[in-house]
Amino acid sequence: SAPAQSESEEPAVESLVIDKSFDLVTADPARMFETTGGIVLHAVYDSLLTFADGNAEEPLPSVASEWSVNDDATEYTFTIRDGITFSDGTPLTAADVVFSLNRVKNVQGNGSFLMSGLSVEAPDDTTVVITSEEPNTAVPAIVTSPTLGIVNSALVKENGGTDAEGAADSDTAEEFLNETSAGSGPYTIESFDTTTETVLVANPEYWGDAPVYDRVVLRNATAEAQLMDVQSGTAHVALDLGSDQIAGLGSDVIVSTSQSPTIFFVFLNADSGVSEITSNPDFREAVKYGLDFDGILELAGEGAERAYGIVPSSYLGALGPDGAVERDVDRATEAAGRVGGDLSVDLEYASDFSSNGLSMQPFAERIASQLAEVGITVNLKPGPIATTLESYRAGTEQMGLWLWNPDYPDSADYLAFGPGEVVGLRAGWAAGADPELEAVMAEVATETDAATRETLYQEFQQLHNEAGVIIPLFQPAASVVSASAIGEVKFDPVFSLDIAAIGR
Amino acid sequence: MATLLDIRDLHIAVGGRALVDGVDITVEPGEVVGLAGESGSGKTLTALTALGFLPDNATTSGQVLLDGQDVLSLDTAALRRLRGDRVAMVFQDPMTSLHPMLTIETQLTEHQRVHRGLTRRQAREHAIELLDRVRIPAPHLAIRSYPHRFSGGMRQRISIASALACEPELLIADEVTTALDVTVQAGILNLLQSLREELGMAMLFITHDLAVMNVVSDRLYVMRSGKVVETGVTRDVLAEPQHEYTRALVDALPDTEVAR
Amino acid sequence: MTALKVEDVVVEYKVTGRPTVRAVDGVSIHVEAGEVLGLVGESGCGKSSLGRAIVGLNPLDSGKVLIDGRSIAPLGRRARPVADRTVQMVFQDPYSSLNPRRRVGRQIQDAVPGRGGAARVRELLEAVGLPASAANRFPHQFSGGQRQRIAIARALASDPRVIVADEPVSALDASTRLQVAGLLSDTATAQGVALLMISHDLSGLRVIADRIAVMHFGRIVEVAPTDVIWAEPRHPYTRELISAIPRLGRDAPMPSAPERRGAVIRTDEEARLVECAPGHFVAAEALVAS
Amino acid sequence: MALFIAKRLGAAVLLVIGTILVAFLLTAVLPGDAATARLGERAAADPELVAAMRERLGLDRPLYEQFFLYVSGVTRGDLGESVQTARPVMTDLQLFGPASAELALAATLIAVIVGGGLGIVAALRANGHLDNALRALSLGGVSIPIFWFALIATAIFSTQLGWFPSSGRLDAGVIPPPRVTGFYTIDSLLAGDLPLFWQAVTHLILPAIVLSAAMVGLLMRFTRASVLDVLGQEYIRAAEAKGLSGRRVVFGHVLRGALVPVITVVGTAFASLLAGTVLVEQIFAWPGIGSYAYRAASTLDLAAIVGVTIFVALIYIFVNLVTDILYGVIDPRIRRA
Amino acid sequence: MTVTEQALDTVDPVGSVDKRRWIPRWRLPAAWRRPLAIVGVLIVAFWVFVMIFAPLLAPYDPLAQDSARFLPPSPEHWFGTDGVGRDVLSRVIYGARISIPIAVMLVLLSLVIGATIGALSGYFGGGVDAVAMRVVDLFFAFPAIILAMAVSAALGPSLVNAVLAIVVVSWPAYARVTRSLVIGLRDSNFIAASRLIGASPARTLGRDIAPNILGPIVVISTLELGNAILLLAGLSYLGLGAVPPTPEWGAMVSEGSRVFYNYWVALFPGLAILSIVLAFNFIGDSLRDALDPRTSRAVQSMEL
Ligand SMILES: Nc1ncnc2c1ncn2[C@@H]1O[C@H](COP(=O)(O)OP(=O)(O)OP(=O)(O)O)[C@@H](O)[C@H]1O
Ligand SMILES: Nc1ncnc2c1ncn2[C@@H]1O[C@H](COP(=O)(O)OP(=O)(O)OP(=O)(O)O)[C@@H](O)[C@H]1O
Ligand SMILES: [Mg+2]
Ligand SMILES: [Mg+2]
Repeated sequence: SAPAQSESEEPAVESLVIDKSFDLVTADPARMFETTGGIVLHAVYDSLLTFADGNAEEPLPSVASEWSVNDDATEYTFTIRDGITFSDGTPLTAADVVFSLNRVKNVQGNGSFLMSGLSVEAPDDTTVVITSEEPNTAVPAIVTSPTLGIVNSALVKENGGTDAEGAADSDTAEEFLNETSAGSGPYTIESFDTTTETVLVANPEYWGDAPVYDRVVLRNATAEAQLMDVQSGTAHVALDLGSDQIAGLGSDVIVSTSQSPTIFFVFLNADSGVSEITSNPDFREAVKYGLDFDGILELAGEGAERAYGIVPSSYLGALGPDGAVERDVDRATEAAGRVGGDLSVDLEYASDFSSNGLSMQPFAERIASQLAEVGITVNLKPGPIATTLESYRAGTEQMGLWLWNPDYPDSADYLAFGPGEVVGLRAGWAAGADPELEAVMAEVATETDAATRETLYQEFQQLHNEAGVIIPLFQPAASVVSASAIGEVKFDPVFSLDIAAIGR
Repeated sequence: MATLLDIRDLHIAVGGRALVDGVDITVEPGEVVGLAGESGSGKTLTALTALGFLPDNATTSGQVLLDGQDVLSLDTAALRRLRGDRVAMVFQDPMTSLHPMLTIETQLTEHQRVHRGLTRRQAREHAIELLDRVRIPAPHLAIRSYPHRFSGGMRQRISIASALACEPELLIADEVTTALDVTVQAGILNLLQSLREELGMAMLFITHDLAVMNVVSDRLYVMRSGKVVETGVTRDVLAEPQHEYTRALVDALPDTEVAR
Repeated sequence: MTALKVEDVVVEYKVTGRPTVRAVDGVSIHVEAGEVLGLVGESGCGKSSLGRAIVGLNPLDSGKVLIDGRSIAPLGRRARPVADRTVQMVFQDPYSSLNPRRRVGRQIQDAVPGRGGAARVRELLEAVGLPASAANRFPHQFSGGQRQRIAIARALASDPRVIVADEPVSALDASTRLQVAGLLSDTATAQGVALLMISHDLSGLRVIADRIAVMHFGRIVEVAPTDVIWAEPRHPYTRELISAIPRLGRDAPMPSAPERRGAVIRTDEEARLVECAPGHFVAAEALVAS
Repeated sequence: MALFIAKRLGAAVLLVIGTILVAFLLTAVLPGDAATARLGERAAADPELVAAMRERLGLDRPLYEQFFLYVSGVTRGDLGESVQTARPVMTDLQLFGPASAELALAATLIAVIVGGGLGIVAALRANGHLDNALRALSLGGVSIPIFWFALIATAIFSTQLGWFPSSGRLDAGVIPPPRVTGFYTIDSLLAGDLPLFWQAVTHLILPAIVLSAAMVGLLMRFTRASVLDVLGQEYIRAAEAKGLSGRRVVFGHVLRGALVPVITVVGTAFASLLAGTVLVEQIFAWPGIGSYAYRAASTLDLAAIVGVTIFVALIYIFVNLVTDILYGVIDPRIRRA
Repeated sequence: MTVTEQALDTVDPVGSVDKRRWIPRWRLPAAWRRPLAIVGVLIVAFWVFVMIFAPLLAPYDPLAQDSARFLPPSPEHWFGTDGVGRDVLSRVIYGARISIPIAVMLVLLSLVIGATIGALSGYFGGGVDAVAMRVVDLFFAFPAIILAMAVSAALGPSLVNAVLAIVVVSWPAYARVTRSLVIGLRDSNFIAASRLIGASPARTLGRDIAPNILGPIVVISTLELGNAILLLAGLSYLGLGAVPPTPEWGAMVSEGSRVFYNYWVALFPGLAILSIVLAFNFIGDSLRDALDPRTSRAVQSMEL
């Protein structure tokens, strides 16, 4: 646990102002599944387990003081910590946990899939048992999610909440939760607004170490505005600055850069119904060898790293540089020639969206420029995220440039990139398209041994890279810029930002 | 009696073009002097100099003496004291010479208060009196209205009332009846006649209508291309024009000598 | 046959939010071929409204306009049929009645029926006292009087039976008025065209009109041969008009100003025209009063 | 007057219905799907969840049915629920409307003072060097790309000089004054909180100046033209001939006469400012209708798009009505009995 | 010379033009403001030259990403390089090939649609007019940028779609002005005279009205050229117009705005927009001054 913080330490500012480009939708944990929401709700609601100090591998106790798992990873038992109360003083019990988790499952929100295949029970007031239909080693990582934050069941029920089946229609607590918080975390919500700013104040009832800043303001600002804000001192912390922007900052700020688990990738639709060209393996080869990954990485700025496989570098089974594809213009040109005809394809991407201070556009431009050198014409097709997301999800894009943020910090999340899975399907990669790969996926899903899993994940990625339908490009650096008075603020690989940890 | 207005060898040129070209005009106190001539002959330009108005970028020479004082060399403040007080002007078009968005009261009183130092109340009472004098019915009501409520003839009367407010020594009437019907014109001409008799002011009356000129003015100057071509007692000049230009003008008129 | 016959014409203006204005209130007049009828009256009495109604520019609210016994359709947005082109108009303002962007010759030629109008244009220009070379110039290259001549030429070009001239000379300089008015009446008479000459200047009409109609608040109050009107006006309004005209001469009196009155409302009976002498018609009210 | 206003209101209702119709037709041709747009990565892959969302948003009904449902909602003051904020659109409009209105009004105020003032000066000095300089300046105002101007202004005045804050309506986390008008400047004054008022003003100045650039130029030229026009009127010459002082002639006579056309411009320009705040609000993180509309358009937030459209149309109609009434006040000729 | 002609020649055609307006002659500005107009023409000429000879003038390929990123202005790269290592100067030069022709096309399209509808509606009046003007009102009340954003979002961002979007929002203005110009003329005496001698509506509109409203329309179009460039740039700035890697000025400013201390990326394209828009406005404004005050009022009313 965190080192004890001396009570006398004076916070540098009265209200800590954090600039973030909002993707805030709701403050109801059961319905929340966005980055900004995660930052806010991680500070307001405690989950069974948590991660801390930038470590994304080892879940730590939180509401659960300890936990155990059976051998085939199907049953997890959590012991509820004694003496936790919600911000209104009500004690937190196992019933609250069951209510919270079931509610997530039944309101059918964006994060409900976390609970798919899981069921929860409370044999007694201090014990919670989560059972999985299939062996599932990701459960401890999953239960750290702020979506699975523990709410005050009595209070939520009072205000229209329910965890029963059909909660999608009958649960009406969202409005209440958007105004008042019903959690046990270090902060409570003072005001919540999805478009301008959201203000948190310290929870006096918090069971753990009190946070340094009593009041935290999270403001919605574009990266451009954030840059101006941190320079002019309007904001103390800025979360979405890219390396290009950081490069020009003055000396009165501290930049903390670390690895982000986000993966930028392009895919070449494998469905010949969508494109005869991109579904051609020769074309995939041409693209794979036609791309200059270092040239692309350059645009991502300092601190970014090439993604050698789809699993991010800090996760179990991530690939290293061995056997990485290097640019080979001749080979690419030759492969392109084998495809023949007019090699003109559309590359779609979202133009009004950026992550880690990076927008898609320069990458799209560079990809187009590089592939032009091997005889492939790439027409850029940007669009607002709302429209492009639709064609992406419908699997109708010939080529797409997208990114993936982990839903929970476990390599299992990346199986989504396999044939027949969520992302695979978007790339026109139907189930059965690559039996060898799919066999590895099936195996790793139920494997409980960490070492075996590691090799299986590596194998999965090697096969994945060979197939070449989805080409991982890079992992950007995640930078947090803070005013020197505040001290360094670290990026959190799981929650993006752990507000309560600032200043510690 | 000293000459009231004495214009001596006035030249006005704009951009090298001579618009007024050596004009001499005198107006004695109480006298009605006519200024006739075709359009563009420089009548208005000449008359405006008595108020100190000159076209922008004009080069001038000569003198415009008002009671012996040269108007053209006065500074702005002195000019302002003169305008509306000693010399007043009534314009041709009654439809455009009153401000459409100001009440009659404002337009009749503001210069009284400036020149005469009257209170609002005094100025107002005087204005009502003036309206009555120019035969505007119900003057105490009229004073609160805006110009658009009045017909052309009435507006011209109001303009005249405004010009008379400070009892000027010289009234310049620039084609004051040209835009009006004959019957209305007759009313205005009669009014001016009686006002002149009452107040004893001098008048510089501009018109190109020689018949009107004939009945209104004592003396006449006929202008053509910026020059005075003929001058004399009005009725003499018009009955027996000496200059061929004047004769051509007279001949162009329809013959109205018919007994009733 | 009477070239222009106007029977009981009424013209009203309906403006939303205001009372309807009856600008022409049951007017009947006629003009023979080659005759010049002068129409006088004070500003706003409805002269232009009547004139425009005759040529079809204003719709009639009731009554009839007959040209050679044939009634004329109001000018809609469609092209006017050839048969109706027998009535033409000369407008007051010579600056707005000619298209500033087209050569004078072309504008006249448009009006000439049939093809090959160039010779005819020359002929017309000469008839109004302009050189043939004028055809190639634009309107702004002419003086007001010259433009009015062009307008007259254009009106004559379609071989009209009737010309309505609405204050054709009042915008002109005093020195040219008489010439242009004379030209208009002379050519009309020479070509056997009926001319309705609208003016507010009774003295100007005196020289050229054969007969004069006096209009007052939308009605005709007196019609008589010109000399008769001047010598023996019967209607009080006509008398006022005449006595308000300033005159030349050593002993010309100050014109007399009539008492101003508000709008006169006449009953049909009062307004009925009565023939008080051969060819001299006057509103019945005048006879009662005297 | 009553008839006149009633007519205007009638036209307004028609306009609003027309606006809704157009907005609906537009959203019908949009290829995006508001339901999936609202769902997360995983959830969007689940057809069941998508169907549930469509039903919730009423997207499963035929378009005409949606239209009538919507219109009947509008009559009850219900503009539907925004996807992006998960709040009733009405609430959003009440929240963001005043922010934009405050900005637009401030810009208008600047434009009236600066543009109007300079326009008068230019007219009085017509054709002089000053006039030429002002004319170039006014054309510059109309010609400057507003987004570029905003960037440069913030870079210089906030980042480099630090004179003005670069974003938002108040400093972060500052609690807004109790809501009366929704205008922070006015509300803070009403609350008697001067420091807060000052803060609101400093936040307002920069975006308002940027937003007003085009309007300043426009107004300068209109005022100049209008004043020149009036200066040429005989009644001004008459006022001068009465011996009034120059100041009196200008302020008492010229301005009075020049006001009507200027008011028209101010009115129309104000109405178009509201819709045109998109770029400025984006750059200054001003939580107003403009950025709301932008997000609505890019997230296919149908209810919000239509709501904003109606809102802007209503403002347009309202402003026109106000200017019409103002005409009457200023120009007695237009006044009705 | 005939006698009448001699008499006529004594009349000063100017003096009798419009007696009521003798005073304006004292104050009205000289019609053609030469200095600004000349500056405007020079700038436009400059840009047209740049547009035509872009390949000769540009030092680099505007699409080539072969320089280092974010190089500040230097003798090699006068305007520096952008975020993917392209020469900003070359892109600004090639940008002229996008903005200017598109603005011209845009204005022509809106003009043809708007003027046709406006002219017919103004000339015929009545029901057609009422309906057309309600539609125009609707488009006026409809927030233009939202409409444009929606059109762009619906059809996907591209220059063609941005042009369509702008046409959709800009034709009503032309319709309104044309209509008011036509209404101002349709009851004028020379139209009446030409109709009395049998001119058909087509002839009236084409021969009598069109040449007389051409002046104001040309002025408006010139002024609107500037506006069109601004609108297009604005849409591109929002990512709804030009598609990368097209060197469009608005899009370039947008790229540069992300990193303002690399000021050159946004500064120069912004200056390019400003200069050409300013030039069109200089010309249009000077032309407008040369117009009759009545028509110039109609022109002004459009700029709102
Ligand atoms: N500000 C000015 N600049 C240049 N020329 C002018 C100016 N004002 C008047 N003029 C010219 O001066 C000449 C005389 O003008 P003025 O107005 O004095 O004539 P007028 O005799 O009053 O004619 P009208 O009967 O038409 O009123 C005209 O040719 C006119 O065009
Ligand atoms: N288009 C119109 N709409 C409403 N009222 C009109 C219209 N045209 C004329 N009037 C009114 O009809 C009446 C007659 O107008 P008309 O123009 O026929 O008079 P007029 O005798 O020709 O006057 P003037 O001598 O001034 O030309 C006037 O009261 C006028 O105000
Ligand atoms: Mg004059
Ligand atoms: Mg008339």
